[in-house]
Amino acid sequence: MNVTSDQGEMIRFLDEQTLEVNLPNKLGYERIAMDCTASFARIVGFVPERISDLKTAVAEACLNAMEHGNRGRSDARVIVSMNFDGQTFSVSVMDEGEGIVELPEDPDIEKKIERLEPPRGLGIFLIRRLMDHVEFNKLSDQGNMLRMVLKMSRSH
Amino acid sequence: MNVTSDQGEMIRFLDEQTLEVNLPNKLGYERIAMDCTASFARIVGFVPERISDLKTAVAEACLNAMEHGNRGRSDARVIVSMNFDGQTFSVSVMDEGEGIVELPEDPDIEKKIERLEPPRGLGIFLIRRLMDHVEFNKLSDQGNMLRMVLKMSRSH
Amino acid sequence: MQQNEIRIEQRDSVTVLEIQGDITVFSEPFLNEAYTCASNQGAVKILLQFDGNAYINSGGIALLIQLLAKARTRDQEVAITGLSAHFKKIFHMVGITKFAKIYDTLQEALQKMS
Amino acid sequence: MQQNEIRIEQRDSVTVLEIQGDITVFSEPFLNEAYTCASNQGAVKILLQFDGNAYINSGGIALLIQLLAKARTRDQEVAITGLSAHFKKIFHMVGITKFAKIYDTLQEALQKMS
Ligand SMILES: Nc1ncnc2c1ncn2[C@@H]1O[C@H](COP(=O)(O)OP(=O)(O)O)[C@@H](O)[C@H]1O
Ligand SMILES: Nc1ncnc2c1ncn2[C@@H]1O[C@H](COP(=O)(O)OP(=O)(O)O)[C@@H](O)[C@H]1O
Repeated sequence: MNVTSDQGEMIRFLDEQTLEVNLPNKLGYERIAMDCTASFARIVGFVPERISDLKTAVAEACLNAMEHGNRGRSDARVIVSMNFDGQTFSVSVMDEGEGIVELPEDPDIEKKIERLEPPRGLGIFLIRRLMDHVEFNKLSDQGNMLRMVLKMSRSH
Repeated sequence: MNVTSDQGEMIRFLDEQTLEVNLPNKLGYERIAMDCTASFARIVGFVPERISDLKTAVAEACLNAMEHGNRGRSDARVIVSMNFDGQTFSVSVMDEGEGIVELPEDPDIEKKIERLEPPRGLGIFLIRRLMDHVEFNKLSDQGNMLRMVLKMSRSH
Repeated sequence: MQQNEIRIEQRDSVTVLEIQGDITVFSEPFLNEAYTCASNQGAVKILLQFDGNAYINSGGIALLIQLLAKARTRDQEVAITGLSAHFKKIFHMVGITKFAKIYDTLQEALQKMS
Repeated sequence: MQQNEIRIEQRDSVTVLEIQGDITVFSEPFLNEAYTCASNQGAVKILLQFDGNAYINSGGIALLIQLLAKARTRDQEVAITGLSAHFKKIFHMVGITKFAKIYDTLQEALQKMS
């Protein structure tokens, strides 16, 4: 739930299932968000394999928020909000940017090796492949948000 | 730095060395704060032994915030803010309570075994023994704050 | 939320409680049941074997102190193994070591206790 | 911030690059130097041995792709070992396995490559 305060900024209410990490925009600190999400997912009972998937997806989303969303600005923040409702583990990664202009195509390794395509461009592909559901360019009070979901049912 | 907004609530500015975790008041979730702090301390270069000390201190401070500060209220929050300035790693644990009325004496294991003293009452003792510096009952915009410091110099 | 699995095994004169998982306030029913069960079987030498990766907090240590208090009134000997270096240090700090010996390995504990 | 330690070792016909630490964009100078050094020594079969606990991200994988691209122009064979099950899966997903064989152990890699 979001409400707008008198000053026009948004105040986010955090509920009893929601945990938030607020990070400086510093390459390498995505590990902290990753370890924090993994810790939460472990407590609520996900199996190690799915936790590994989650860790990679969270790290990639944070890297994108830092590099593309916040354009490397050292005074910007990345906010990672996570929630488990008993069925669905969802992680939202927020940055202060405008969102993704165009969703990239899946990487083509042959083209990359032949140098017909840049070696980068793997993050969003991995996030989509590893998570059960992904939403891009959601509007949040912080700016742009990527939301990803892991379902408990899929053998934890 | 804290400033008061028009509505009287406080807005905290997070600087480039500061990372914050905002937790629901749920026993067991202190592990998440603990893992997050450990991840940060590892990145900035503390050795495993000191990271273990930090983990125990952070867990105990969070447990106290949940049980005593927030009195188990499920709608309360615990905020863990951590900062590294190149020399000093400091962790602040904030709750919505009034602070500690009286600092407890060091536990006496003989008395505990003879049941002349309750078995509990170890948390603050451990925090003080494990950290380089501890401050109690600091006022923060969230209410009560415990601040603890780990120094890099002490052989990391 | 959190559960422990505790296996009770008799090794000559020593009753080993092999405790899987974290030791926190949530361990109370598991630890108490295992201790009561061992005591009812007449255990006089009890070895608590922890999981070296366990997270142990002050709530869990308070449970151990209660167990040690009970064991003392029953003249049982309690020893501990399977602690990480960090928790060995913590147990020393709190003074647990005055009432329960800490051994580095199960083998060493069994040898010295019997 | 983050550093890698890379040891280069010749095992019969195979040049092993034993890479300690995470594989991210910060690995670029370390990985490039080790690869250049091995190539200058005339390596034709290169085995990248990762640390099973390493954190590898898309920035690190992009570096590997660049290394594989260079190796291809020089007719070098590149193989990989020391990956956790998770990163084996990731390397398959991305297609790295089309250009570098993944082996479960160093022994298996050395045996199959020579
Ligand atoms: N948070 C974001 N804000 C703005 N643009 C983004 C964001 N995340 C991704 N993008 C865009 O999508 C592209 C593909 O991202 P990705 O697949 O992670 O590969 P890479 O980061 O290596 O370019 C990026 O190059 C960028 O243009
Ligand atoms: N965050 C806090 N807010 C209010 N009181 C506190 C807080 N932390 C500790 N205390 C008080 O200090 C006492 C000692 O705490 P501690 O040494 O951690 O042992 P225990 O939590 O087992 O009682 C508590 O019983 C409580 O009265």
